[in-house]
Amino acid sequence: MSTAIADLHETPADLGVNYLNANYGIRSWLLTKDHKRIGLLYLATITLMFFVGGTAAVLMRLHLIEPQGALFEPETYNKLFSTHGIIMVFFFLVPSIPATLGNFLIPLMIGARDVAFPKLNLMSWYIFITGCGFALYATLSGGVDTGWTFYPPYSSSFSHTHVVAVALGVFIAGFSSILTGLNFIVTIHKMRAPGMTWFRLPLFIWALYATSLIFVLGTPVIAITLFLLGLERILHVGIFDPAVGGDPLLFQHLFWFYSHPAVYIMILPGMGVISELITAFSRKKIFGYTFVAFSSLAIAIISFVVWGHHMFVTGQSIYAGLVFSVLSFLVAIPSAIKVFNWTATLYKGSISYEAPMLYALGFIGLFTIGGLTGLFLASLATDVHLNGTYFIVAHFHYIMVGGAVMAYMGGIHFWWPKITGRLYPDYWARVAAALIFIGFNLTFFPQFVLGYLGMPRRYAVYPAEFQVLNVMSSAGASILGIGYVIPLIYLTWSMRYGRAAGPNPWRAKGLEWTIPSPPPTENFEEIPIVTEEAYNYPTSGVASV
Amino acid sequence: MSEASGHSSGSEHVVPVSTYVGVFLALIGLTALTTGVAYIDLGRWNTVAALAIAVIKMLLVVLFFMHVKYSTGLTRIAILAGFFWLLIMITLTLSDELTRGWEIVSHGWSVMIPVVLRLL
Amino acid sequence: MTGFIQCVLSSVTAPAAMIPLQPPAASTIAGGVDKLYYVLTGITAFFAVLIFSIIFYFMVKYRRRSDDEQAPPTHTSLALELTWTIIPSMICAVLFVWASALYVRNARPPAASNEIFVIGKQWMWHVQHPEGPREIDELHVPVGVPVKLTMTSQDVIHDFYIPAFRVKKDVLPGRYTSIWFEATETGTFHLFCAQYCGTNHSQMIGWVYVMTPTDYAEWLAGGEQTVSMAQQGERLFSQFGCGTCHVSGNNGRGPSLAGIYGKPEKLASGQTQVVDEGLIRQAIVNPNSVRVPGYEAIMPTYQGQIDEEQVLQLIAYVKSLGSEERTNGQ
Amino acid sequence: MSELAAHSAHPPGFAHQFETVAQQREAGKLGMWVFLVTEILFFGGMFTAYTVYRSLHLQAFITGSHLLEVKFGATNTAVLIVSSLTMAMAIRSAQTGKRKGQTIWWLILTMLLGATFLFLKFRFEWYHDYVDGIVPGVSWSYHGPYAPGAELFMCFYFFMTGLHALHMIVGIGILTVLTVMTARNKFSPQYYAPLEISGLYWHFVDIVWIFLFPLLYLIGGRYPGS
Repeated sequence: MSTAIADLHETPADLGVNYLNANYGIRSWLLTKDHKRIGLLYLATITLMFFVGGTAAVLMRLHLIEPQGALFEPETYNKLFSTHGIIMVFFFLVPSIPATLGNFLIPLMIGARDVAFPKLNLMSWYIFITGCGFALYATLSGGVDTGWTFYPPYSSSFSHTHVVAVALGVFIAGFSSILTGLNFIVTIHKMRAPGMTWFRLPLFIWALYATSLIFVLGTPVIAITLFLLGLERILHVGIFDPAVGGDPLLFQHLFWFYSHPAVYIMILPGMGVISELITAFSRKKIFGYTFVAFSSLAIAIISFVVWGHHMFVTGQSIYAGLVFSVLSFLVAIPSAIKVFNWTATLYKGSISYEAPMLYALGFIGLFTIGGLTGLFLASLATDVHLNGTYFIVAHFHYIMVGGAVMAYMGGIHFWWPKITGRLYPDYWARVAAALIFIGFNLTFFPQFVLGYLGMPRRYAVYPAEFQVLNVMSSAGASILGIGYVIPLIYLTWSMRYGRAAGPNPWRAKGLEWTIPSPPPTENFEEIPIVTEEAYNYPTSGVASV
Repeated sequence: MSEASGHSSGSEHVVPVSTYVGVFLALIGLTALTTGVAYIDLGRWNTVAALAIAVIKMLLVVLFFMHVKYSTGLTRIAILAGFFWLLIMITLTLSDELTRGWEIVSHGWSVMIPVVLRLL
Repeated sequence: MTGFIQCVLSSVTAPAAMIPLQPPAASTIAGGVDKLYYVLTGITAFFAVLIFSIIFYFMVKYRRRSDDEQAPPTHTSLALELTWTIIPSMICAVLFVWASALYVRNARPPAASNEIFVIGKQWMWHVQHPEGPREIDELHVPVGVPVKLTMTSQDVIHDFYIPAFRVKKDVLPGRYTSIWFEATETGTFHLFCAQYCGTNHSQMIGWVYVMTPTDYAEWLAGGEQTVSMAQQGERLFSQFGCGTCHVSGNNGRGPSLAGIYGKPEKLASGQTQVVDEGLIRQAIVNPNSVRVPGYEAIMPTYQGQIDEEQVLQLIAYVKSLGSEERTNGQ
Repeated sequence: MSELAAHSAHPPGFAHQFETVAQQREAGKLGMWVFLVTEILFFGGMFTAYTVYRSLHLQAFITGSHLLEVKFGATNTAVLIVSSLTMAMAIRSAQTGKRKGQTIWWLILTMLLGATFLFLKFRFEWYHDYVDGIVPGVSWSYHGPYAPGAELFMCFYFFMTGLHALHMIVGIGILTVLTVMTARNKFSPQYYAPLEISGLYWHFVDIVWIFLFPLLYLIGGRYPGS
């Protein structure tokens, strides 16, 4: 293994034959079975979806500058927040880190030539873009106004919008998740390089393994639930319709059986990324490896038994509420363990502040707030007041944007030199990271206050006394928007003009940093034999595993 | 042809035809049994019997036709996880659906006692 | 857009007092919820500040000074791991018990509550007082008296939310849910729909007027509608011909309804259920599902012929039968 | 690709990302098992809904169940069990390297049994239900006691058996491909993984029916007065 790389700090004029230039043409991409190229196909797709969903968000925030609504009719506003939620949750956040970085990195990190089922992997992408197609078609041809939660009987019997098309899109995209999760589970079980034992795996792999469990165990349920909803809407039969003895709350149970764990689909891979970033930029072995690893599994498992906390005020039985409340508190513990272990890793580290590290530190701060405000919602008595208000909106954006998206951005920046072989301008990257952090807090912190004041979510117009906080939030959103556009520009720029990165620009540990950037199509000239644990810093300046 | 288990390709255990036929006959017998039992009045035990027989039939298929009897622990864990998660879904959903009519029995902390007792 | 600029300016320049931080607290429930809320805020602030300061301290103290600098190896510590597992667990345990006890108390209406009925429909709140008055998007209640709202929806799921009282509950079609509160000060408070219910969800709002008991009594008497819900129900009872079968005594083709409210009833399905609003509603819209043994399944469903308001009036009538006819019968 | 030369004499079907044939085989089997776990939860969502409604409307579900004819359910159960046996025999004959004709015949027999199941289901059950007016949302003319609950039951009956039938159709498609592959000598005692993992799928579909039969046809018993 240590013989493979001659000189890491040479910056070659051309990047050699690699997975990007091994062959050319649109066919070579659309028919690729290379996990790295499939990762990039996902990257392109979800970036498009991110900006579609983001546009909806910006329009919503602009609209809410005035209490009576500045721009749209309520009907349009309702479609905007539904589109925003559906696109961001099902077509950006759920696939974000797993499908892009996961696809790209899992084989590299465990020392494999590809995932276990490359054809299936490509098929997953085609399934995903089919789902995207349905969602975009529905959005462009009039939109949907049910919210991303599709609660019947509104969605099944009352809405006049494209519910079926969108539900079908989500249903289809769900199979992409299932197959991706399946692929990852088998890959991690069966494709590890010799010597790569479970406890030598990078924590990113543990996190993605836990995520894949949720993909596999949760996604089928949302699929069947939306299937039933679609049939109810098309055939006018009552599955969830109280008129024939159906129970609309049953839909909510089945929906949240997936959709609460789905929150962890979004955040767990982010936690994995953070473990990589913290260790790389403090050149320190992770503090409490086994605790961080097992807390990922614990989160994945516990996440399946807490869904009822979304239903404390829906007419769910009080007794079920009590059970779900105690279980919800339980899921806070492994998350807390992670935060404390990351913090402890910094102790006596050699900490540097390149852009990915800024994202990682931002993640810890925002995730901490997001997690702690979750306690308000696990507590039954306060949840009654806060449920359905902007407090919820603020809380889950701290987790999903402050957490998952920050981690995604950090991960993209960290592995960008590996993916493209080139460096991006670090100055601009730091500026963007700072803008995103500031803009994010300005957008969402006032929403905690709004929620406590009692402003319900999904309101196209609102009482005038809430205006100041709403305007602050909208101002923050515009900063946030700019923060997200800047990376799009300089990352695109760097693909052509960036300096060559070399195999290991961060002097980080991990098998992916032992091979050239960009990696060759077959990843490893020879399958490595792993002899040491993950994050075995200090490095001697040259990566050797 | 001898058994293929010795091959380097890792071919697995070949189940004797007699086992397959035995399992098959058991399955047919159990189908007849479950149908027959439905015509006898056992009260609520009809449901229990029907489900118990279905579980036995499933086990026969899983263990012999699907070779789980000869497979690794990983396979078994995967199957158990599937059923365990199904159980989670059914149990916790019913914990709401079946307790909605319950009176709120008590004030204060002691409310937890009946919850634990009734749900365990 | 000028409004926007003004607002940005004012939000920057205005004193903090311009930004409200706390909703009015105007019910007996609000105080307890707020106390828990502040403790939670304190816990959040404590841990956030703790973690931020530690990180910030490490960031400065252990910043990389040269490109080749290396860090010493990491030593794990089981004691630390256990500490930060056990302390959060204990905090969570305390929070759970506190919040749950409070919640259960807040969920249980006192026995002597004034009852008011609420029907949600796209996109208005329809309120009916037992004494007769009805109102739309307004709710008049007396101060210092526990009030129980029994709520249902005519179409989709709504949610009845009074922030100042810290009470909220979904309003479901085909079912009754309820909340209760006891207002502690007179005044006017927001009433919101907090479950997305379609196009004009954000206009499904209104006001709660908390009045002194005398004002309230005056208001009740001053309405045009002077016929009580039970009387309206009685009218419906004869209009739909319910009395043909449901006669008092055991000779009718249907069971007698006198005095059944609040009593446990054994059903044909073998279950025993207390006769409450939900069960009576069920008996009207889906009679066979709650059939009483000894009577044939001959009652037709009234679903589609009767709206939620009328169901509530019939329920009020059946409830009113409780004492009267029972004493007559005996 | 150069290092692949080191692995000489790979059997057909060996994929480049694997190091050994055994690894590929195990990966394939694990993949299928994980897929079946997702199927458990896919059907599981419906079983959960069914369980909830059955416990809330037992009498109505019994009424609905009695609209179905046990003889078709029982016959179809038997048909599927036979098809599971023939599927197992098909794999066994590939595993032991019998003449390929034998494998093909077992496969064709399995497909025919699957088709028999579908024929019975559609022709003698669904079609008659349609004629009798007990298909919710399409033709519904049942107005006996517990009609709304019975309609709910029939919804579940059609969704569950429909989804199951869809899986059967997919299974028959897979078997067709396998038959062609067998005919083209793709399999040997060293390499028959596609047969094996498809067999797992076929048996799984059988298991789903093993539960659907009592849950849909036998609820609350069939004895007089039930």
